[in-house]
Amino acid sequence: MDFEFTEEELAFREEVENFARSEMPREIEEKAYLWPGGYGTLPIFEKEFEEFCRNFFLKLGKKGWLSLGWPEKYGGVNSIVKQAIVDDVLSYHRAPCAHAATSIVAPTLMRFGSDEMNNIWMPGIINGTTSFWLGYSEPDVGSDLGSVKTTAVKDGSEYVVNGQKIWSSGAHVTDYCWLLAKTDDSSKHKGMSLFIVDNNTPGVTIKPITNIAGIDSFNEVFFDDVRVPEKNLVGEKNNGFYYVMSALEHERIVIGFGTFRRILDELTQYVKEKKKAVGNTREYEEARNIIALMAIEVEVLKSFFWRTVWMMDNGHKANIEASALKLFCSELGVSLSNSAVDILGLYGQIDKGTKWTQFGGRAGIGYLDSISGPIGAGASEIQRVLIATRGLGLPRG
Amino acid sequence: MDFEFTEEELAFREEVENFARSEMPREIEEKAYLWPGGYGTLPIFEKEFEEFCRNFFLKLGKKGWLSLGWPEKYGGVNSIVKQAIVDDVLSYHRAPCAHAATSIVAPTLMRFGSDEMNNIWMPGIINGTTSFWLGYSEPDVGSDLGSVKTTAVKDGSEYVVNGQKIWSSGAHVTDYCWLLAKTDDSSKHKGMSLFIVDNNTPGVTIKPITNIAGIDSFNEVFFDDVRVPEKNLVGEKNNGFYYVMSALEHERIVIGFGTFRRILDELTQYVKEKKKAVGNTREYEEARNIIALMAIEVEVLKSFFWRTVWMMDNGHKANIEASALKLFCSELGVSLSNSAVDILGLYGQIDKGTKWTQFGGRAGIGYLDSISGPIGAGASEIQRVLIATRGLGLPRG
Amino acid sequence: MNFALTKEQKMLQKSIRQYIKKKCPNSLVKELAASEKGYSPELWKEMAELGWMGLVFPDEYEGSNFSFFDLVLFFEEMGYNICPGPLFSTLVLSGLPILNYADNKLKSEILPQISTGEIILTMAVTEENADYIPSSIKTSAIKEGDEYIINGTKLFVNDAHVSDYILCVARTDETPNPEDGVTLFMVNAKTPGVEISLMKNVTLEKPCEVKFENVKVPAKNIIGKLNNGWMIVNDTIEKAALVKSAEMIGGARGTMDLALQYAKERVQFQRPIGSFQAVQQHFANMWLGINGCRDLVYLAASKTAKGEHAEKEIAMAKARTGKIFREVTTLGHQIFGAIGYTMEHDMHLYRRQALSGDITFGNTYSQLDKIAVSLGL
Amino acid sequence: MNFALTKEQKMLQKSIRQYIKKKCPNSLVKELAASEKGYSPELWKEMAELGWMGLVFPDEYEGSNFSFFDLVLFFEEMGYNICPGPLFSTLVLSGLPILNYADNKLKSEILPQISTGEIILTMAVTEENADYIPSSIKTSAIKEGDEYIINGTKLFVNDAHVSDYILCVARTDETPNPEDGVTLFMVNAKTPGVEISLMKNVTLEKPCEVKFENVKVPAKNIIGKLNNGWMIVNDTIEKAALVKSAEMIGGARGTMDLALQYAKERVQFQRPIGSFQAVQQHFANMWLGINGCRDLVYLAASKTAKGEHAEKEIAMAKARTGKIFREVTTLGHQIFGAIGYTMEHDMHLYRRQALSGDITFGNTYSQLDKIAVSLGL
Repeated sequence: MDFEFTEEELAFREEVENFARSEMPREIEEKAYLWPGGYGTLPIFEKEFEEFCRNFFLKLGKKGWLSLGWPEKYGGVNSIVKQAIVDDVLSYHRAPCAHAATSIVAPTLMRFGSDEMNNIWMPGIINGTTSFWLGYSEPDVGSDLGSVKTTAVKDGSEYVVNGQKIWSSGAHVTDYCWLLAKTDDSSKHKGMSLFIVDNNTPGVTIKPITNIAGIDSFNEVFFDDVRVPEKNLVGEKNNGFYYVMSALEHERIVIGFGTFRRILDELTQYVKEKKKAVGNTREYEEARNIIALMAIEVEVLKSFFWRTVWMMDNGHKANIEASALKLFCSELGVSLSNSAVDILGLYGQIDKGTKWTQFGGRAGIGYLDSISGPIGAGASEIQRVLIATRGLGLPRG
Repeated sequence: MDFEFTEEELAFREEVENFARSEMPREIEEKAYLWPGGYGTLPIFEKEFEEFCRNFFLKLGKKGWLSLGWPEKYGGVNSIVKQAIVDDVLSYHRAPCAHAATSIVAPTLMRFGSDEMNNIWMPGIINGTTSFWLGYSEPDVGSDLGSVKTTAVKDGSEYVVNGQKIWSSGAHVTDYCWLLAKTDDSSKHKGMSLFIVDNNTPGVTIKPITNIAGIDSFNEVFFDDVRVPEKNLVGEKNNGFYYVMSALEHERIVIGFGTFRRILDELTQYVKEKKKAVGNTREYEEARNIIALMAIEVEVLKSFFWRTVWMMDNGHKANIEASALKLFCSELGVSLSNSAVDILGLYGQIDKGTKWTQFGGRAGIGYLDSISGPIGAGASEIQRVLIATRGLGLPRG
Repeated sequence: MNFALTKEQKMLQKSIRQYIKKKCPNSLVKELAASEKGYSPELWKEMAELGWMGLVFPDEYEGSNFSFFDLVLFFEEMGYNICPGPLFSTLVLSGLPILNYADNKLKSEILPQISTGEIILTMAVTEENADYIPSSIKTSAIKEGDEYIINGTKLFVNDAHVSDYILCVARTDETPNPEDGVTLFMVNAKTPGVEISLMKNVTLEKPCEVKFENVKVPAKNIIGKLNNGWMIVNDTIEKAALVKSAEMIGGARGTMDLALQYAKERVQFQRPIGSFQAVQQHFANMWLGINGCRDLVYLAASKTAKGEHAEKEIAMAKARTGKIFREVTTLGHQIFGAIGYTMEHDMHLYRRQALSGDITFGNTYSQLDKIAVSLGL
Repeated sequence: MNFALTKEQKMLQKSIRQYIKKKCPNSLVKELAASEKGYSPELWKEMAELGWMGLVFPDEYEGSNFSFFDLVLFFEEMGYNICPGPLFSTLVLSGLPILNYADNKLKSEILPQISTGEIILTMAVTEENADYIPSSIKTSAIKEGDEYIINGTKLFVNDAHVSDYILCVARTDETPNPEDGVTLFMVNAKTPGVEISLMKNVTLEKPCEVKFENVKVPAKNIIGKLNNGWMIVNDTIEKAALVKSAEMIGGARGTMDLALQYAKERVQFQRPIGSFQAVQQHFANMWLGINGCRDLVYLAASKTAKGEHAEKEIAMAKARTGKIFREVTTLGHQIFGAIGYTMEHDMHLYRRQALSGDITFGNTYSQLDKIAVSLGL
């Protein structure tokens, strides 16, 4: 067993680190909250950062860093480890490094898309020009994707889409929808298909929703007689639910692992400075314990992360590990925010950008945002059921 | 709202305290582990303490302290508060103060038993001569009492009992079984009846089981053609399950609240002495926090306890509160034992009665015994479901 | 022993609950939280007319003569539906110390104005260290003739920006024991040299920085005695911690009730989500958490109302309630899922209340210290 | 990066697992735990013949030449099925320091005897304070000619009662920094003045009190250098903490597998209990707890095997594993209910292992201190 990066990987890490230092504006690094494990403070979902992110993705595309885990044919070097290094290093700097296009759309297209389709869509994803949002959730569909109601009805060489999506992260700052819609009413899970829909198609209305952290990160999206060309159907008709499930593993390794390291470092730094100012108080002793406990959990996440990455890189099935990674990551985001609030006390309520701001104003916002982790992208309770049933073979309830 | 005892109650507390000091042998007080919230270290279930307990119950009977909560007619003064004072004060001294006869049998008889039956059984319970064990659980019946298999078949003026009970706490040190048996196969919950069965009836075989703490606290009991006189049927035939459920509230307030206070006091004392010997170390600071947290939880238990007692004394339905009390009590027993082990370190493994013994050797035994709390007499998961469904009106799953 | 509330207390609870629900719906809460002022002067007037401003003052100050225990109940219900504003600062942080420690002249002057809703007050304790210990009081007050000159900066002073008076905790003497040189001054907020600015924050509170630059305060504005102010501050902060705990209990109850309604109605996988065991375990934990704190609060309130020392009981109540309210909102959010994560929904109001409640007047860890001390550790 | 074990490592795991399962069934574990000796001399001989006693010794000492990483894997599997005895004391607490720090003469004399299973050893570190810090070492060794005279009392010395040699940590000099005056002696357990008695305990271990009364030890029995022993002790305790963590992971896996089998078979309310959501949440938590610790252990083992400094990694592994193993047994008991609460059942063996594993070589809280130090706090 070997936990070290190869020489080449270390050199690559260094390269990414240098890139981040030169290309990530200090100002944005400070401004973005980016709470670990949360979904509401990601710069890629925020209008304020849209232009910056679009440019940054172009740079990443130019470097070839959006496709590292993929085969050469798709601009990659077949190294999910390298892709994870980019995630780790860039997210430490609160820089964008992945989005739905790279973590969901491309892996699905490469596996299930026709050559014709891939020739159209993959280049833009690889070079960072094309962005997507995920059109899965609906008002009455929470954890139960089987009950999607949006319909896509064939009409000549087009599909006509009607329905409503919600909680659509980044729909307002991206180009295309990766749409899950009902194409066959006679079956539940087997009656759904995936489509690519241009946000600018007539009949698509995108209304941002403000999240708990005060950020418009997600949207309600309405589809009124939206006509989608047949060639935008992904893979086989009625196979959409299966495609969605198959891609989960890929989504779940994009955890922004560096954000966890960053918060731990910053909080440790805060405690050190506080000690310098106030001395060796009981609060300091307590903060010291809290940080040691946090450090262990971040180290655990690190193992879960790299083991899952390594498994995927080496062709092992990792869906239980990916579920565990998602679950652990979400729960850790919550407990880190609790730790931060406990350590900061009254300063924990102060937002960023003031003279009293401590810890980048992240404690209070993290406390608000962190609750999105255990509820988003497969709630914690459901991940636990998955581990117990699929991972440990317990009978379904 | 008033959290204080009346003058009279305070005087009574004092009286019980004095009684405990004079009547509870110091040696037994030290020897009994009696971990709070556990079921396996109660002196009343231990052969070693049988004679002492029988004598002690006689003394309690003489004082009238076994029947305080009951009507005058049954030797009582209608004060569950006073009954709880006895529980609180005596359990602090690790003295017995209640058993199945007082917490289950008598409340059920008084409510559902015939005058004839009560005339036979109540006097012995009131004066402390008669003891019972509960014949509910069976090998394939854990939390699901509805599936009891032991049968009682009418034969002339007798019932013939066949079957097996298990986890029967104290069957080996008591006189009678409070037996739940199937009397009608056509219905599940409505086909069960309660009987009183003398342990000495031919066909009753009691085999002690050694528990995790090394104590024979419970038993397997076999019934082979055991003939029980018809007059020993409690209340109406086929109403047994309902009687069992009705009595739960009474059982659940017998929590030995004083044992929690005692453990907190002893652990606090241990930490003080350790500090005197070793000084103000980081371990001391940590122990200090642990004890403060424990003290809060013991205070919470105190509120749950007295509020439930008060409710019952004042004719309020308290079954949710009683469930909560049981749940909280069990879980607190576990967390107290974890705290004790964390504080004692290497000394936590040492048993009682040696020159290296600390904290009465209770940490290690408590750590073992405490797990019985959340599994016995209605597991924690089930208590939570009860609170959610009966207490908060959530639909059953 | 009596765990029941009196008929009058139940009526008080009911009237507050109904009034706040009607007059301060969550849409208004959000509006007020977003506004600079942070409260509604109309509501303020109405509440004064209802007799709430002088709830615990005697008749002579146009008060309503309720007990401290009733004040605790009052704020519990205020927390259930949430009503932002300087009520806590005025009644608890300022009204109580004036009532209990000021001289008759000051009381006669100030208390009736509180009762009638004419003035708003707050107390300025914390400074850069953001804690409630006497050695952290660096703001100084130096005597010059009949006046004191105050210099220093106070932080986290809720509602100072709308206050007419600020009770300022200042150092009047350098003593070996830092609590022996602290004095409490009532400062008119309009006095030259007082500079107030809002601190940008994420809760529903309005914390302010208050700078004192050569602020002149007449000696008669001392509350209690010279150099004897810390005892008053400590007593007030303890009571505030207790009342805040009650407010948090109310908030936690509000959270649970909100989630409960949803769990009964929301269907997933063809069943109400409240029928899933995992969800039921969450609710039982909420119930247990809340009810486990509630009597801690009532016990401490009952002792305090009788004038008994309740430092340990208050510390226990505050330590556990802050933690539990936060946990209850975490569970509540878990029940609601995405909808509860929006600004439009009401859940975040409780989530914010749990944060501000927990961190003010000493969070869990600082209360543990007090408990340990009371246990002789 | 490579998270896979080698074929040889997998074979090692498999052979240990199969051997222990067959030769040391839980009935024997209980028998051994109840016996005074606490181990089976027959098994001991067999294990020596399998090459396990000298697992990490080179050929010249009749060892099997495995790596430290393999030793960690070895003890993980030993923990899975549990096999009581002085293996840990002999291999880890004694074999390692002798191999790494003793002079060639001592090594040539002792290590082959360990490899062949002829001798049993243990290390005596802790005294009354029951911790692993140099200032707690009060046992003294005073030079007289070519010998040292040892006086003092050691506590919690596992397996001393069956040991041929005891590595005794003694103070040889009073220095400002207490770790500068500590020396490690190899003491023949039969030397006059050595008095050993079992400490009555509730785990499967056999902790002893070892009294040294004017015990004479030749100077050549010093392991390492005079006054330089603490470094060796510290290194050994760190490695022991790591190997113990591995053993605990094995035990936690054993617990989960035991409970898992039961949850699939046991029917309540007409369903296997493993189909209840509340039970499933428990199992997911066990899985997450265990797997979250396992790589911490492997990471620390991998660093240590390479000779790198791994103090922080070891502290993390030990801190978390001790806690998780205890929690996993709590959950395991919750699954089993009453049956798991009996002496007859196997659950309590794991429950006991979790206790002894957690408290030896520094429990969670003492490891946190090391982690904080390594973070610069």
